[in-house]
Amino acid sequence: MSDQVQLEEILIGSIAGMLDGLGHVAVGASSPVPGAAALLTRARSNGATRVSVLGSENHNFFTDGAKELFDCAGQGRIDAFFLGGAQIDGKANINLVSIGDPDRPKARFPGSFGSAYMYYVVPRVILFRLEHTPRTLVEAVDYISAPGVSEPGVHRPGGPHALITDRCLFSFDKSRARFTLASVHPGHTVEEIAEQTGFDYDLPEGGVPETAAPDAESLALIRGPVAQQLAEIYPSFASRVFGIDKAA
Amino acid sequence: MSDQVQLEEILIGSIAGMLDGLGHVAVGASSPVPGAAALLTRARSNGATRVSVLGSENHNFFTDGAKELFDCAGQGRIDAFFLGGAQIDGKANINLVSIGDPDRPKARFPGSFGSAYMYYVVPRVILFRLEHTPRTLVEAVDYISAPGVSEPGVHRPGGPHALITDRCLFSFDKSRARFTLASVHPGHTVEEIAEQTGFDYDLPEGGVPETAAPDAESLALIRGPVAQQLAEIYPSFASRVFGIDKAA
Amino acid sequence: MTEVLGSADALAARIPDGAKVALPPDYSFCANALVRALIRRGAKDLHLVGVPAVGYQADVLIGAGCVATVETAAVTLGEFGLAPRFTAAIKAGTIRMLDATCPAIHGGLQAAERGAPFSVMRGLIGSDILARRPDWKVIDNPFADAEDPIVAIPALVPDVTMFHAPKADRLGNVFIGVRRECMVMAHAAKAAFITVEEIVDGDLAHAPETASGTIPGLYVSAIAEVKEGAWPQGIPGGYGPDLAHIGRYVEMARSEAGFAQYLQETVLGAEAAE
Amino acid sequence: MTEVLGSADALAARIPDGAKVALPPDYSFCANALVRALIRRGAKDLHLVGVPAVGYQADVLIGAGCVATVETAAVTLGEFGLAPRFTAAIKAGTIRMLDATCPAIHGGLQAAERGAPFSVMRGLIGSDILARRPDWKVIDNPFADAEDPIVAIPALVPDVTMFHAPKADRLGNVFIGVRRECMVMAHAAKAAFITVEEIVDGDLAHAPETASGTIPGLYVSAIAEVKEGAWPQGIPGGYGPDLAHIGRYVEMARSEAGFAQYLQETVLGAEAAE
Repeated sequence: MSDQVQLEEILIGSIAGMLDGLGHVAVGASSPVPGAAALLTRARSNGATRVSVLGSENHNFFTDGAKELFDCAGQGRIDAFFLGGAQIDGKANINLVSIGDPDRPKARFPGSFGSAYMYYVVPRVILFRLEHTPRTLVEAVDYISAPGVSEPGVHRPGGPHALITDRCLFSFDKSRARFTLASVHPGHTVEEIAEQTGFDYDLPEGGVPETAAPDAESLALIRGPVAQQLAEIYPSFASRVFGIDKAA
Repeated sequence: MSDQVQLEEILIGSIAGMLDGLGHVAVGASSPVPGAAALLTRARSNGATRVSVLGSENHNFFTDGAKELFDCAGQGRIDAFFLGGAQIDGKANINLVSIGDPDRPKARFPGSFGSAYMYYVVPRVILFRLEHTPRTLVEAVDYISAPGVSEPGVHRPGGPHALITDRCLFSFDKSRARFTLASVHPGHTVEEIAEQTGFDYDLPEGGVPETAAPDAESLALIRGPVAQQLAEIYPSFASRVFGIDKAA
Repeated sequence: MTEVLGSADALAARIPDGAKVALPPDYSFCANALVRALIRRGAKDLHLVGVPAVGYQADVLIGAGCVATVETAAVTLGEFGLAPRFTAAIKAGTIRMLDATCPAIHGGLQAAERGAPFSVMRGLIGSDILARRPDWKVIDNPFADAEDPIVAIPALVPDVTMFHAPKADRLGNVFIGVRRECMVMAHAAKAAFITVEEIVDGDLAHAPETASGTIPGLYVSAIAEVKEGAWPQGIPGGYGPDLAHIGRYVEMARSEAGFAQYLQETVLGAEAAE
Repeated sequence: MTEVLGSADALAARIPDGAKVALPPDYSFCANALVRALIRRGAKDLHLVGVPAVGYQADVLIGAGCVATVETAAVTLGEFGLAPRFTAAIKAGTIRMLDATCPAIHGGLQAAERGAPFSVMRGLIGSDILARRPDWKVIDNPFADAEDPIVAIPALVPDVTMFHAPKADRLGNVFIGVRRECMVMAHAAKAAFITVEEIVDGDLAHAPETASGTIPGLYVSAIAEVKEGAWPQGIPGGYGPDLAHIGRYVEMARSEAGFAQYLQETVLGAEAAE
């Protein structure tokens, strides 16, 4: 680990900025960056924010089996959740299933997991996709695991709040079903985003800021207790990014 | 306890005769005679018949809370159950709620419990009512907690099989929605049943037999292990009928 | 985070008038100290939900004038028979009764637990229970080939779930063992106020011998340690019911005057102890 | 009564071709010895239901030609990525895929558990999951004032539930702790075949430290003691997964020939041991 702020740390800090003040943040399996952001939020809240990390023994208090995460979300007890997608399009539709004809696909992914429920009922869903290319951020997804917006009349208290990639952060306007480029990560440019994004999006008035790095206190928390907690859940990530081996 | 066969023992034996060969018999709270009959059936089956007695610690294996009895019945895993009624009518409608206008009743009883579900889904429901008078066995109940039969098109795999009282046993014909007097308990008469029953019923061809007393083996089981098991669940009943005090 | 309060009275202060309050059955975990505290604070217009039946708790609250509505499959004192203050109130027409059947209560709570607007259930059709519940609907089973009516029970979302459990930890995790109806009640409700015999060290939701029977603190608004908080009822696996007391209650509660004396002796003077 | 059998192969003999078989997710209790026994007995046309997702179990069964249909919210090997035999079968069109979303699987099982013909759930509307599931229906919420479409999921009744649990007793009671999806799977299914690390003395359904996490024998058709029956996956609270083995599996299973060799080495010659 170098002293320079790493991309992962910028992503963690940026996501945590969207979680501050929430009561309960849940993180799906295999999501080390969102997991770290949730743990950072908890650390900054002095424990007031609850965090549930699926697949963690220590940071998962559920006692009612695999259904409890979804029940809990349906009860309105989860304020933020994370989703990704093999493809994400300009209306925030996500595709976790396949490329091409679903019956004889060119590529097949694991499946939609709980997205077709969580995306509707969790108020603040943050889309997270590290590969930002025209292949992943597309005009229209080949398969809608879960739509970004719904028709009027469809019960939908939840939905997309933002999309964060390895290059930038987009905010999402549900009423217009469009993304706006909110900030560009250090080392990346507005022009590059335009080239690498397959869907149309808006630019804010007054120019696009650079994504802020975490402040010194947050960086210390990330590299200290958060990295230690992460090592239990995502040992290979914690080792690669923070040089920490899993605590015994 | 005298050496004479007691009414309760005749009832227990008669009910057990309707349970033999079943896989799982459930008994509601405060039902010592049906409970004893179920325990006798289990004893005669060498344990092949499972028995669940609500309110018992030893004879209740449920681990999923108060809903499990009903879930279990809905799954088709309960073969027989018992219901009563402040009133029972000739169509086997049962009333567990009130006499008179339900909004300002002359009498109010605890309520319908699970009857409005169990009566529909358990294949063999045995109605049990110790007070056999024109006041309890009526032409038409004042309030239908659960109907004896349902319209065609209503999903109803279960329903009434028989009605046993302190005077006699009626069988029930679902297709005709009528009771038939099946047997009269020792010491009672067909004429007395006619006087004491408020609803019309059929008489079998060839006369009404006397309800048989339990055979010697069954009587020994009732007075031995069944009475002992009963003392845990229904101590005052076991003490009164069998002179047994609750095991420590 | 779950609040840890000092008494049943402190919990009762957080249960507002008019609340829809879910209560467990007599054979489960009854928070009778909290019932007494609610009477002492003069709670009004409560809508009691017996899950799926209820007994002494409801009878005392009804007698004390705390209750506007009772929604349950049964009100019973078990082997002690009819609940006298409930029966008197029904005959006098002073409370609204929403008769149900056990699995309808469970189905409504499970819909709430799942965040679904309703559950469907078999049974009920042709009963007066259904006929007198315009808040329930009969719909067509969309999966049936022929006509197949089925009853839809709307989500039952209590404002408050209250019960008395054997133990909790300081994180607000509450152990309920096999009394799983208490877990569904906590999941389904907006708030859960729970008295416990004992507040223990450690983390019940992660200890292997307790985890599977523990409600996580996420669902628990506040707890208070109240020794023998179920009295005069018992707590399964702990102490038994005080049958002599309940017998005396049934005698006294036959009349309004007798019930008033019972309240005076048992509830109103008990503040210091609870 | 629950049968106590001598091996996973004896259990596999009771699971018929064409059965709808519910399997737990990788992080729960996977009966991999029973999976291998099913392959050895040449099981055909299984309809796998991943509750709510499934991984290695499904991939091996698909590769061995035992599977006609997969119904689940996801097939994944977690950090090892895509399930190779599943992916190949989907691309080749040799299995029928019924994509779902986690709470739809849970909702279908809960409907079966409750004896209800369906559950309703929020979400799904506007997704291709729903568009490609004609066996699901959109109905009107009868409790809404305005138009309010909602998805009805039919009861999901597995013919067989199978998993590997830490322990059972001789009465057929099976301890599953907080892995409650295994209890719902057992309640919902017509039969449950369960391997356990250990068959113990006593009555798990009545011992206070196990009762709340125990499935009563009523729901359990047969059990067999199979040490390390989850291998190469782990068992939560017991041993961990054999990551080296799973890594090697993923490599070998990239090709049909490699998978055939894997089967030969790991499954077909293992009969004596299981």
